[in-house]
Amino acid sequence: MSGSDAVTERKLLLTILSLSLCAAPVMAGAGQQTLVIKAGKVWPITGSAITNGLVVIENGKITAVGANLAIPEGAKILEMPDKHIMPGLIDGHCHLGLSLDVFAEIEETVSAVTPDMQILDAFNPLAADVTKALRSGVTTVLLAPGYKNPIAAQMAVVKLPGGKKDAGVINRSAGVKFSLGNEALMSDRRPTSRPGLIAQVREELNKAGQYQEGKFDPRAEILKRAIQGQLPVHIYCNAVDEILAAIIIIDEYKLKAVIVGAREADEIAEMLAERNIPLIYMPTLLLSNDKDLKRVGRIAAAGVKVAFASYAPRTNLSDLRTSAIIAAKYGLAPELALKGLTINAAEILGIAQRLGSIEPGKDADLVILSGDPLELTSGVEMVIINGDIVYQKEQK
Amino acid sequence: MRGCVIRLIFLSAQLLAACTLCGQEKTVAIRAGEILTISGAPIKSGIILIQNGRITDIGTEIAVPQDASVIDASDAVVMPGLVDAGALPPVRGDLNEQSSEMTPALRISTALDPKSRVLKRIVQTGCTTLYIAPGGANLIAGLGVIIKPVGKTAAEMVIKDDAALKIVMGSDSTQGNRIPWYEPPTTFYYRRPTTTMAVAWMLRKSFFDAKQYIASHEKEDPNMEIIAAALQGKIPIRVAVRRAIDIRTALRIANEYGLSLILDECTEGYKVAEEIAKKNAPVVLGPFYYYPRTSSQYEEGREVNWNNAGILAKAGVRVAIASNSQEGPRFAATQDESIDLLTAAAFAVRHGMAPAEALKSITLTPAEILGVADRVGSLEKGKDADILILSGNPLAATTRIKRVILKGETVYQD
Amino acid sequence: MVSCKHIFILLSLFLLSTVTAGSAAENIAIRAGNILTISGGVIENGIILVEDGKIKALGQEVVVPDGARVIDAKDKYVVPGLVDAQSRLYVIDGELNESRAVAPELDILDAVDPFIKERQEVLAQGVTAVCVAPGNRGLLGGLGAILKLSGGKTAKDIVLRTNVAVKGAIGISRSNQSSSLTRLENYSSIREALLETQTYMQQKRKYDQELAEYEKKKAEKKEQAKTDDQQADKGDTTSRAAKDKPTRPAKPRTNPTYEILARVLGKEIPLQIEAHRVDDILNALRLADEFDLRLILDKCTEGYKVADQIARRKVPVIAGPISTSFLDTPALEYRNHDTRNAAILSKKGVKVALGVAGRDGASSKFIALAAAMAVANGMDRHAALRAITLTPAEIFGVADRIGSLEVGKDADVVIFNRHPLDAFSQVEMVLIEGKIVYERK
Amino acid sequence: MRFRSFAVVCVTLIVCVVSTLGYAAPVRKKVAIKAGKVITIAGPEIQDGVILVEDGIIKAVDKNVEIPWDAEVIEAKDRVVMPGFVLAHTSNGLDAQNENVPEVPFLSTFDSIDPVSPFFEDSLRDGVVAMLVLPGNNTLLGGTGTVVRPYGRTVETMLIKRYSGLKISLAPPVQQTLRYMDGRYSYQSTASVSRMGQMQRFRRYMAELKDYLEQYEQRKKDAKEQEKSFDEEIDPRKQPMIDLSNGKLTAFIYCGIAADVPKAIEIQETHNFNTALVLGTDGYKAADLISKKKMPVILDPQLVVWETNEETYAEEMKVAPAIFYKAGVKFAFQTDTSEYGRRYLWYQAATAVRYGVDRAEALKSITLYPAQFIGIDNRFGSIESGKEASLVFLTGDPLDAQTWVDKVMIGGEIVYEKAKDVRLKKLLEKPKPEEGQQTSQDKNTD
Repeated sequence: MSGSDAVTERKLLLTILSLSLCAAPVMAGAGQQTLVIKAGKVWPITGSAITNGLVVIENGKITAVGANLAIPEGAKILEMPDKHIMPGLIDGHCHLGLSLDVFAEIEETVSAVTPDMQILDAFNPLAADVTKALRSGVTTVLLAPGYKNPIAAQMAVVKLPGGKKDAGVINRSAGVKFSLGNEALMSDRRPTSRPGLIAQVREELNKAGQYQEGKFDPRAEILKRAIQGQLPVHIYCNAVDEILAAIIIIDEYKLKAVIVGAREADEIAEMLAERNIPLIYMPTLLLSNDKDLKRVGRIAAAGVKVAFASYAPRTNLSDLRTSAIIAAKYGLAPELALKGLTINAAEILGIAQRLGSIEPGKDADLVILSGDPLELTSGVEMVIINGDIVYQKEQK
Repeated sequence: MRGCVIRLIFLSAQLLAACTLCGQEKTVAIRAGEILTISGAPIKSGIILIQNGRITDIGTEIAVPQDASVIDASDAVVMPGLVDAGALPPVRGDLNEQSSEMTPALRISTALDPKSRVLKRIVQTGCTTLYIAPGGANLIAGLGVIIKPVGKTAAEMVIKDDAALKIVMGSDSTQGNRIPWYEPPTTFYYRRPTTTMAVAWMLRKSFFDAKQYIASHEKEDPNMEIIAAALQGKIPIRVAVRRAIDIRTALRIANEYGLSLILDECTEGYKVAEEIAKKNAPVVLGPFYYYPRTSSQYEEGREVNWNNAGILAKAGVRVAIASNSQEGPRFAATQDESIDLLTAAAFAVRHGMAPAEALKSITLTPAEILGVADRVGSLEKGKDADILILSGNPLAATTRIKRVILKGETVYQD
Repeated sequence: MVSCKHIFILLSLFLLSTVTAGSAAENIAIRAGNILTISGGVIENGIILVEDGKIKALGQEVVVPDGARVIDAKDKYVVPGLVDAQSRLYVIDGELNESRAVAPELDILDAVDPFIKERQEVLAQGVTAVCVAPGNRGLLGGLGAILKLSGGKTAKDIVLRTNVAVKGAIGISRSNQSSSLTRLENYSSIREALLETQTYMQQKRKYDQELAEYEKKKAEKKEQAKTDDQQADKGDTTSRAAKDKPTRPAKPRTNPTYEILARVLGKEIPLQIEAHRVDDILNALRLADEFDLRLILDKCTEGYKVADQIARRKVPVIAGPISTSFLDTPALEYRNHDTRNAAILSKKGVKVALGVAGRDGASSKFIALAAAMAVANGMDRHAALRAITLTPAEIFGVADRIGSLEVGKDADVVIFNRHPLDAFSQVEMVLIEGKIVYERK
Repeated sequence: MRFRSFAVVCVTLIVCVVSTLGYAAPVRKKVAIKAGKVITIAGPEIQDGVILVEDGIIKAVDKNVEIPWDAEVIEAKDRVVMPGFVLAHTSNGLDAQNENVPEVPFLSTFDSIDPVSPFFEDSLRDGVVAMLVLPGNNTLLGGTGTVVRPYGRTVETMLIKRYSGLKISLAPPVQQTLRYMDGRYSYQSTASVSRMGQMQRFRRYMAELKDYLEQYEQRKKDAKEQEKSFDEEIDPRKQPMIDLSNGKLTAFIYCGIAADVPKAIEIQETHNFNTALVLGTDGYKAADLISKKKMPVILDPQLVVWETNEETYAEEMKVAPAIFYKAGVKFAFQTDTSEYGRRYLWYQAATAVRYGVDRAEALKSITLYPAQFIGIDNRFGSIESGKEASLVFLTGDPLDAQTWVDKVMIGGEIVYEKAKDVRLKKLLEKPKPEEGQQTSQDKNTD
């Protein structure tokens, strides 16, 4: 990149850092004292929406939600009569902060099987896209490796670093990513063909099955945990044949699996439903034909649990909500679209006990929007993570 | 009209699932102008009864049950669904696992795409049973599968998995096995065979190793398992060969290890028809071309004989005609070039094959070669109701497929 | 027998065509809850009267002539047909660029495929016109055009206006390798082309003068010849020898490239330059200053950084994509892309049109969503709506036909069940030139 | 009366000249063909008809023609005789199909036709008696074509009509042309030029041509004024395009995809060339457009295209001839030498019939129509008195896959007989084992 770019790059980074820092005094206090947010509308997701509701936050946790609650004395009150408040959005699959620039370096293609890698080791919390990410309303993301390895790395669930730098990691090893898409086929590395791809995945899983403790084989060790159901497996596949292959492998090895991508899953949705395999749907922004845009609605209608992903930086993190809205516009039930952004994603990623809805006892990760969450016209006004205001739209 | 076709296909898929669950199901009766049973003599103005996807009765004097739904084809010719013993694989991407030359355990069945366009087309050309093989770039390419072209999942389609082990002789398996100047020698293309000699040698070696493997079973090896099974005749071996000398070599090796082969393509088979007949190795012919193509894999077998099928058949070889056309980086044939079998048969007759033989070679003979003659390939009591309804003589260029029935369900209607 | 069959077929074809024509001629009156005219505010409970493809009248007290088909849209929003200013609809993939760097005479109309399938889908989202332009691989890629989504089997049937702008590009990274030198090269070679055009024009003028001179001389000679002859009759032969024939000046070869660029310099055709980074944008502006041409800034990714300068020059901007998510793989020059770009520009008083700039033709259906996203990022609601209707029409000089609901304009009307910028608003009906081309089931 | 006889003499003279031009035919030769069935194309089919040929020209065809005593009689009781097939467009039989410069209208295939090319031998074997050989599809203004018989040792003897048809290609030159498969375009290797470029270059060429002609006229005028002699010739390189403009030539415009058809029509309208369209696989999309213009159409060798229905995902067959037949467009076929059935004109016609084209129309589309398209229908395309006796003797119905071309007559001469076709024998019969041994022995002796 040429010099001027570097300069602007740094400028932007600094501005955003300073922005979050300027918010620091607020949250320094906020940590201890209780914070009460009065919003025009509260979307708890698990319950029905509350007009003119309150959310009470004490040291980073939500303690109460409701229409008319007694405000504890000494509480700091945020008055937002015309704003909507909802739980922080959860991105089911992205590649944030894996490189210094928007072009992520996420593929480790030297070897096709690398379950012992951990994506978190490549995560750079100070990367430009991470610092920008806060204003997208997304508070928690699943960091995933790329698409070219049949068995890629362990994925991590992190909260976007806001006030405190290490607020991040929730789960360092949230699952292993598989890729049964044609992206995993390369001309100069095994596998080069679909049957070869499936054969190789089987081979590795069999090896793991026979693996005994003691002798050092980190890959087999990880995969064994997957087979025993301790470690979920996220299988990336889009076309029908890819998904069918995934289902066969899931059944064969009793994997605790999630389907990622799943573009054409509607054509075999009931198979996923009866196995209740949830799926993290690809960004609908990557689709353009009505035929494809209508698919996700049908999938959810068939009773499959659907969450959304941004594949950031493939699409902007801020377009996670856009993708959900487009899905809704093309037939997905609105409430499911909202759930897909929050509680469903939390459940699929196994963090529902802490995140995904506005309920007493859950982390105070909140987004305050200028309007209805399912309106594209409504923008993010404020983002709160663990009760700290980490982003605030600058007033002009 | 065409719109309904696919709905029918979906429907049929569901019904297939349904009828497997619940036993009894409505009878279907076909009134045919002429029935070409293939196995027996043709029947003029006959009736076929179908129940649960099987032919329950066939003949002239048959009482049609009241509740039966009747398909009137009294002005049409009815024949068994075609059997393509080497169909275009409904698989996306490369059909060869290039990372190794020996991939006997490679199962093409694991990569079937039930929604593939290829299948929908093949059905409309009258094929109701297909043999799908891996690509022809590896010496031991892997295991083929026999399917019916309609189904929601691979499991629904497959008739017989591990149907045959594909071996490729001649120059195809040597393709690309060298160091491209721009690649470091670490690439896995740096390997044998690069000559026809090495092809033969490696084949011998692998069978020899298999023998050893059977003798002393120290550790499990999936690849060896397959070759051993083939050696013991549990899995039929299909060898793709074009030139006469390669055919001879194949037969020689077969002798040495007491194998029984099926020969694919066999472009120059007419030169060694007697030898093939003597070994009584069946032959699956195709693809067909008038003069050898200029592209590399057609260089060999340049001495074409249009009447290859006829000559082989006359010599007493069991001949099946298949499209044998494969997609993929190493094959010239594309989807549109995969000719339908009726045309192929018609031209076989034109070039000197007996009409009856030709019809057999796209129905019963391939079914026998594939070992599924008990289910498909002819119109007989108890066989699958895979039926073709044609506007006229199947070998006429102006004849049109009016209806394709698969397991008693109409999957295509014109 | 065959021939009579032919005749029959032709007859039926003819009848068919007349029938369709008939439906176009039919008068339509739309009773609308709210009419967003764009040009003249909102009319509540108004009526739009459509007669032979044009808007005959609109307002609250319009008398509906008997015989007119009345469409009831009481609780609906009626807006002018949406326009995607950065579309690839109709254009065949891989035909966007010619290898030559400077080829402004290429016409995108020649790369149009009228038989595409996507049209209906895009139409169903309320888009009635798109602006298509050559790609950014050439420095001067060719001429853009405005196409309507009315069905039609030839480019002529669907085109609203050709030669709307010459598409140029500065500082586009090849395979994500960008160097400041190539940028310089881009800028300077466009400049060169323009300078050459000027000299070319001079030559042509020179030729015209010379030609006129020559004609004059020739006429004189004729005169002289006559007099000479008379003298000759008198028997003196001196002057006949002194006859030097005037020579016709050689006509300079007409060069289509320069012919087009001449029209650009003559402010007849605007120059639409795709520029992303600040330096490229500034270069483009410098070109506009130097040659005093009508500039349109395309993409203008980092425009928000130099909004004032753009505003001062009164250069219109086609901002887009509103989000890099619409792109296949965001190229290098999008690194500093900001979703607030359009908002900031329009706030600074720049005339901003929005485009989808999607990955394929069908993406144009997202134009309303793009506008909504612009609003979410701080753009004024009305400005956003204007940016996908009237503004692009103005920028490309078709505001007399489309872009707003006014008397005399084409009846390209879309009926939404909610405000067009609401995510869940559905298109109920689309009219193009008074013909109902889409109706929701 | 006298005048008529004079005219007749003239005609016969001309005919003699013409026929002798083409090939060495002994003068005043009478042939009578007794055919089991005559498919005249011009009229109804005749059972047990007689065709009377004089000097290679058909004199009469009917059920009972009395046969002159000096006529040589060809017994073809068990044969179907019909006019020889005509191939309206091919680029085979050339050493190379395209020049690598976009604008070369002045080239002619006449200089490149290779009489010994196996293509011509095959064509004769397959019953083709006349074909228009044009440059390939990769050149914008490819050059002029040549109508030849697939018979003769030199291009002169093969020649029917020199300098006929000019090839224009609107598709950009690419390795794999943009083809219509799976309901969408697959575009493997793009060339450096685009469709925009092609059209622009074409317009530029026409503009410059106009310019040139104006100036030429101007110079002529000046010369006249100045009492100079004007001996400047028209630039021969421009002549073909000029002839195209004034209707001496027919433009064969190649439309690689349907979207090129409107542009071809535009060209036709602006310059009013008489135009024939050479279509790609998806040309059927523009059928009604073409039917409005009543343009002749030459179909892609691949007649059946699969298209995926967007709503139902069904694979639908699109059969070009059927669609054009419904739209009332006259069409002719191309052949594809590498393809299995497509290499035969009769098979193409049979395919058309299979998918609903009227039989008579299908037969016309391999005889009369192509003859009309390439402007030789006054001599070819049907069995009528006055036309050249270029006939095929078939063993059965022309559209039956089991039918062979038994004999081919060109200009009254039997030039092909299946019985004497050595190559065909080799291709159909089993090689004698001795041959192989012989050769090996020879090797040993060496």
